[in-house]
Amino acid sequence: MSASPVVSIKNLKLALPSGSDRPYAVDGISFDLVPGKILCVVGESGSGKSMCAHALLGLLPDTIIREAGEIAYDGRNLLTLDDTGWLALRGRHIAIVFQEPMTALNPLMRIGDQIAEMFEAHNLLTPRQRKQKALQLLHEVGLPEPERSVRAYPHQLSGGQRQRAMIAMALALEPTILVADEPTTALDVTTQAQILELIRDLQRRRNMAVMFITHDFGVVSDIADRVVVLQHGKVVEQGAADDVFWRPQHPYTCALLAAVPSMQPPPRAPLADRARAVEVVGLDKTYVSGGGWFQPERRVQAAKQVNFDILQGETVGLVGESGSGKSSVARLVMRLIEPDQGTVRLGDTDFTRIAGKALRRERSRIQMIFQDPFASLNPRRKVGNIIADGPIAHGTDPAVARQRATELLGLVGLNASAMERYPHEFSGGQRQRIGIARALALEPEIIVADEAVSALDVSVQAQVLNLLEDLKARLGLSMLFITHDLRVAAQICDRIAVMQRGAIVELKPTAALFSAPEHPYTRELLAAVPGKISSSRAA
Amino acid sequence: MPAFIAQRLAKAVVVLLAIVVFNFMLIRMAPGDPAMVMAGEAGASDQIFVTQLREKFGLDQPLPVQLYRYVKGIVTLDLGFSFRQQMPVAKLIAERLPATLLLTVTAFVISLLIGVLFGTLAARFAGTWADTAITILALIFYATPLFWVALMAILLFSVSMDWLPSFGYETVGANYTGFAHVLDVGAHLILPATTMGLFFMATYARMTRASMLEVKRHDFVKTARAKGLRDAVIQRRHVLRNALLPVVTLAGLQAGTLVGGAVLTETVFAWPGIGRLMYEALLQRDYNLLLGVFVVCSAMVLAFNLITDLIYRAVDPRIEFAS
Amino acid sequence: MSKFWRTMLRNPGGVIGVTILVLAIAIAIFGPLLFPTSPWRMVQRPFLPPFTVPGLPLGTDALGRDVLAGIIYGARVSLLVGLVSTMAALAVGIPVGALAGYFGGKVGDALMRFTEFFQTVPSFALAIVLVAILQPSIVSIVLAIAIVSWPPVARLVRGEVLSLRTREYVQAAIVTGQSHSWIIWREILPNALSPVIVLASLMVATAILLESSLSFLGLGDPNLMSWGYMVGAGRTVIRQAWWITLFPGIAILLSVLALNLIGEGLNDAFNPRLHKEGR
Amino acid sequence: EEPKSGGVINAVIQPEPPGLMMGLVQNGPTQMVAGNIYEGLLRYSPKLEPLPGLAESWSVSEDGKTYTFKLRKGVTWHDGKPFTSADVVFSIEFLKQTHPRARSNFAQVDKIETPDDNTVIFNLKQPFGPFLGVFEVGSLPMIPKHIYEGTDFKTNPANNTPVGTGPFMFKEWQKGSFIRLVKNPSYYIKGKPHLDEIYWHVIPDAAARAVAFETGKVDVLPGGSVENFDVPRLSKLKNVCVTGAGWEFFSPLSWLWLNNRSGPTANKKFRQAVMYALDRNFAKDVIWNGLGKVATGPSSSSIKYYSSDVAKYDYDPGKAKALLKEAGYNGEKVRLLPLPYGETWQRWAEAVKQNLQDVGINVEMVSTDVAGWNQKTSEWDYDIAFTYVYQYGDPALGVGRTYVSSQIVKGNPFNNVEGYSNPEIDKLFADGAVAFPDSARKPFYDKAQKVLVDDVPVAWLLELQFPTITRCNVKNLITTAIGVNDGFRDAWLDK
Ligand SMILES: Nc1ncnc2c1ncn2[C@@H]1O[C@H](COP(=O)(O)OP(=O)(O)OP(=O)(O)O)[C@@H](O)[C@H]1O
Ligand SMILES: Nc1ncnc2c1ncn2[C@@H]1O[C@H](COP(=O)(O)OP(=O)(O)OP(=O)(O)O)[C@@H](O)[C@H]1O
Ligand SMILES: [Mg+2]
Ligand SMILES: [Mg+2]
Repeated sequence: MSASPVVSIKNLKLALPSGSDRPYAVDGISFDLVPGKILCVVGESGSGKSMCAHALLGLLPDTIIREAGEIAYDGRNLLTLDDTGWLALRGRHIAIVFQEPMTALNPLMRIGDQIAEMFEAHNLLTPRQRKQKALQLLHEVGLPEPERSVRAYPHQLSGGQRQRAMIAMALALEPTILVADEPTTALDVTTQAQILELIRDLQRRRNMAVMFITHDFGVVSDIADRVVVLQHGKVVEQGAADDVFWRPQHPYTCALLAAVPSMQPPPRAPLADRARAVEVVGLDKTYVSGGGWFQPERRVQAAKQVNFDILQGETVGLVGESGSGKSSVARLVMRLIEPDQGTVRLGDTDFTRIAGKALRRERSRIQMIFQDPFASLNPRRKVGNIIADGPIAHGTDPAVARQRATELLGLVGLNASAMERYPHEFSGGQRQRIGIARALALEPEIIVADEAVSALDVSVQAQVLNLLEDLKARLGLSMLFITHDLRVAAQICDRIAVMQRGAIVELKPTAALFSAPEHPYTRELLAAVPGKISSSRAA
Repeated sequence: MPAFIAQRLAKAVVVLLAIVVFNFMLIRMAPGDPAMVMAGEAGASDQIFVTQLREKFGLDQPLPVQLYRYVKGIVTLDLGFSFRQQMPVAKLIAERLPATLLLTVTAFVISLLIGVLFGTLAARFAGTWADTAITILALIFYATPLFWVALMAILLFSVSMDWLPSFGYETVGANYTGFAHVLDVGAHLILPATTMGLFFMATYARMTRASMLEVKRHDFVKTARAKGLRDAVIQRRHVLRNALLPVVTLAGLQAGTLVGGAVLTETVFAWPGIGRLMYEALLQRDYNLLLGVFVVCSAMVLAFNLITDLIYRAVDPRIEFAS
Repeated sequence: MSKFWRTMLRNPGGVIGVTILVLAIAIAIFGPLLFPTSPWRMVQRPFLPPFTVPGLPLGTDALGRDVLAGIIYGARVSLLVGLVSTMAALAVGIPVGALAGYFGGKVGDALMRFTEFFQTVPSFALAIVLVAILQPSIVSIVLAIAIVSWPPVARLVRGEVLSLRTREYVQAAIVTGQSHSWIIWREILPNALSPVIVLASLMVATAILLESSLSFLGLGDPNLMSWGYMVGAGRTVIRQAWWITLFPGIAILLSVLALNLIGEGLNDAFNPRLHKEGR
Repeated sequence: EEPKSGGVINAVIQPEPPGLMMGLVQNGPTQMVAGNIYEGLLRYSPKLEPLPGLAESWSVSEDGKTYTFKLRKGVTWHDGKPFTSADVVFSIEFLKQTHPRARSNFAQVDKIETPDDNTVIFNLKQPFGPFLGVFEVGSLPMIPKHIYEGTDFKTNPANNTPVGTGPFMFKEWQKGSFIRLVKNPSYYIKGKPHLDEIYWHVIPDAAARAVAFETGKVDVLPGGSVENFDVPRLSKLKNVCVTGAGWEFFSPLSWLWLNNRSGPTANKKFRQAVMYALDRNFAKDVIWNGLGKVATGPSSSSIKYYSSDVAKYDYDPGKAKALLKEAGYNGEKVRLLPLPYGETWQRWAEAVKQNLQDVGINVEMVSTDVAGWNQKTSEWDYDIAFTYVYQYGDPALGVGRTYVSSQIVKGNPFNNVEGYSNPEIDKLFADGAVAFPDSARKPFYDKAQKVLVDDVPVAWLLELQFPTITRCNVKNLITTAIGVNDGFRDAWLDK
């Protein structure tokens, strides 16, 4: 604690509007930001992280009441600042990078103009200089072909590139404080690693005070100087990064840390003698879009000669960065889309060559668990129906199906009363359990899980993974497990296939893949996983 | 871009032909025919008279033959001959189209400008009395039958105050030229264009308001605020521009229908436009003329849709890539 | 649903709208019971101003008919035209949109061309032609209004279905082996309906206005007293007798207003986010 | 008063005429505008006595079969060519092809002689009483031979720029807005016309027409331009004059077609009941603002041989009910077809419907537009239908066609649409037309009226009067029996 803080938040209390799930979004929080240091704020979703960030920029929604506390900056209390006061401060002294690179940029404005706006807002430089400066900034954040990127619209850049543009914008006026609100959540690991590197580098060079919000402990362990842990709007623990990591005091912190999956694959029994549950041979899929009478088509090859098999009782992981074709393979296997070529065999049945009634009948053998626990349950159907609908469609007596649904709910750890409730009355983790129950209702032989836990908080994620592991063992299921999180893959998969641009570049038993990656892409992927410290600790 | 336009035009031609055939059949289902109407108007008639007329109009031919002849004409851009007015349909329409275009375009521009302005104000002051006032006013405009508003406007501005002319397109016999003529036509235009625009004005105001409130919640608006931009700039540059996209779509859909919807306004204000022509042609069973107006109106709708799409593409850079 | 009603009731506009509409419907249903004489009966001298003769609070029209009776009977026709034509438009628009959105491809394309066709023909003109051709009667008017107003429904539903079709819960239904019709009916449509309901409330309003415009052009059903008919008929004598148009005009205005307010209320209720988040 | 020269008159024309070539188009608006451009051989006084037009004088032979017309000298067409007897002959040939009324009017003509440029002699096959009544501009407009001879009349380009001999010349027509006529400087009557220009404005909405008059934008509202309800109000304005004159020749008579062929209306008792059920005074006072007269029978009181010695049908619902009972009417549905000519007619239909319902007739109104109305009436697809018909001054021209059985022909809304067939009536009208001299015709028509009123083939309503509303400084506008249709030859503007 050598340097004095630039900003101190003292006993901040922000009340939520009546009718919310809890009275305070932020309940008596205090912490400091110090020049040249990175403060990481962690905590599960809804714990009040973004509220703190928004309070620092005076961007709180007007439904939130500032009940008590103080944000001291440069001798002023930011909480009582008026609008004009904020205008001078925002961007110039305090800048922010938002979580969603997709939506945080105005879709109708060129990147360069949006950066130049930063200077314009504070009446700095001439329009020409602003343009040059924008170009220079894009250079600095390492955007490829900056000359072209300044003129690009947001949609013409990838997520990572957009995020860099956002960072360039935030850094334009060399603010004293940089607030980064989950700036990497939407990015894949390799891009995330680059962005983290960039922020750390800039922060050191400019001696900024950085508040970095994340719920990913891996990220925290890579960059934090200090850590604040939030739960339900309260600080449960704060201190130097090392202290929090190695000597966590609060049980919540301990739970969070424990839930971080390890990079070390647990030992697994070999399954070589089992029969094949699924066999995928030579799958090809190319998306063709556009292509009217006079229009050029756009083609994306999402699956290139994909071959793999899954043995009975085996879990095969499919990893790779965003857009590599993982979901496409899953949907091909499920026959939600038609392959251009290739075959999917379930046992002896050629799943790709049947149609109509036969297809509907065979579908019960392979079921899917979807990524988004919010989007995968029909909000207008009761949970009981959601689970029982499938068996009823396959001719099960409704009463029997409902009886079975109740049992399944018990199996995934939910109460029988859940039958009569609607999905929105459940938490994310609970909903994912409902989704699992639905998949199990048809007593399938194979389950395909596409990012089945990515949308969940780490602690909830751990529970669901355990549940899956347990069910699989008990029911003897085979599983295709799709994820971009190598830690998760390490914990649950018997074998892992690595995908890049539609092709499987490497397919090996988990332990072998982690210890001796062969393909350069696999190595790159492994290297980009954040949080070496925590993983070594957890190991 | 040219490819896109060509593709749209090709589709438009197909739709237009379908409309021609459909309407041709539809209109023939109506009781009576032009010969009957003209016979009725003459105050006396006999069988010879009616037969003569039918022969002259080609109505003695079987329906498929008539249809074939008509479609053949259309393909060669010949809209045929008006039975009643004894003139090429194309000429009749060409005479009246400019007036309708002037009226509808003015009504459209007025309603769009004022509607967006009021919508913006309402969104800006959402929840205040100004917002409530604008919303209520818009609803009243929306809910009042046009022909009633028109009459009220005439009574108020022409009869009571004598500010504006109540009928026609220009002061007949005044023979104004140059700027005086423009002013004269302008004065005649105000009442019909405004009455016609009121409904749409209300629609756009409400749509703009809703759209702006929606856009305001987007993250990039927060980004803009975080830059320290002044509120006025944010509203204009970030919120309004994005909010206008759905308004543009709606307006494009409506601009085309405005032309066909001008019947009432043109009738009440004696505006010499194509809407009235259509209505009269219908009453007189002037088949070719009626079909001609339909074709032209539909072409107009398609043209407006195309223009809207082009504008949309110009305003929204995402489109080009997406399609 | 209770939450939905709570949001709806918290919206003062929505409450006002519902109140007016319920009142109008009550008048339409029960009014004629209280007013057994036909609204066409010439009961007194023509052009009696309102509030001058007891028993005729709203005066008489050009033929000496009771304006109040007209408004009460007119409620039936106007609301009926509005509701039935909207129902009919929904009955066409929803299936077309749902099928186009769900199946996409050639079927969808054909259906959308079909929709586009009806959208390209200028709607008011088409309505006029249809009524003129089928001869004015309540059936032809309702039909014409329905025919010109279904395309927006189809477009809206198609858009909704297109986006819902890729939702995970729909895919979940597919992988559990449900049939197409089941998926469309149970999984997709219920979730696509809220914007449709909002649109429908506005369509009822537009239909009432459309009927009055047709009436004005002399294309109303001559056997049924509607508000549109009254405004149109009174318009020619507005200088002598303002009340003949004013009262039915207000009736139209109020019901359209009510439907709009309800539409807006529904919109907010279906979209509670709008309210909660503030700025 | 000394007429003043100069000035512009703005008049209203409704609906917009389909063309101005009077030989080809016979509808009302065409006549109203083109009556200024074209002329006939004769004009008629309000008492329907012939007056000189293009014919200076005329004489009838003793046997009533030869009519000799002396044409005015020095008359020229608008393009400067002289007007001669050859034009008269040509006009009749022309009109026999295109003008249904001329076709029947001149069917009696055996041959036409033209001994010189200024004399025309008509030789008739037999005496034809009404013959002197068929020479007004609407029935026999003079058409320039030098322009039309040898051409296809219907496609002659001159149809768009009509050429006549009249006091005004066609100048400009902006479709949907106005028609402009200008003074004929070489008109054959010195000092006429007095006006410089006439603008005919096309204003489709009745209320808007009233406003245009009120705000001083137009000076002349010909009959039927505004709704009847507006007439009293407009007539009370300052400097506004109203006249019912100028309809004597047409004498429009309104009635309800009662389908004599089938349904309840086939029963004479039922038809009489209808007559008693109608409150025609109410219609006159409320719907027509007191204008016009309650009709007593098939003839309008202003035309020749009108007789009031007929049965009377006063408003008597009680009698109507009794008659219905006698007729054995048991509530069958009766379709009522209103005339689609605007609000007045719609209101009237509503009132009639109510009248009929009051006596227990189950009426359903069937609405349709002009084309539909024409179709339904001329195809006999109705039970009761409104109409009004011009009588053209003479029962042989305008009355008989409605009742004689030879006129039961489909496809014409102005003949014997009701399907009434009575040999006695056929004979009376046939004899009446050819009896000579005039005094010999009267008994036939007296008798015919009596018989018809007893039989009630149609339910006569009102003798209509369409008031012409002008500003009072428009002088001398209506001087003949066809009123505004005879052109603005004599009109002048007092400044
Ligand atoms: N505009 C708002 N109006 C009312 N409540 C809100 C609003 N925004 C957030 N909240 C509530 O405030 C609480 C804290 O939200 P906050 O966005 O700070 O969480 P977070 O820790 O950033 O979560 P996440 O990781 O999901 O971004 C939550 O309970 C949330 O529901
Ligand atoms: N329906 C589609 N039409 C056209 N292109 C598509 C479609 N679905 C996916 N793609 C493209 O195919 C490629 C592979 O997509 P896919 O969804 O399989 O990737 P993924 O590995 O699951 O990515 P993520 O981790 O982001 O979910 C991407 O480039 C994507 O843009
Ligand atoms: Mg957050
Ligand atoms: Mg995916």
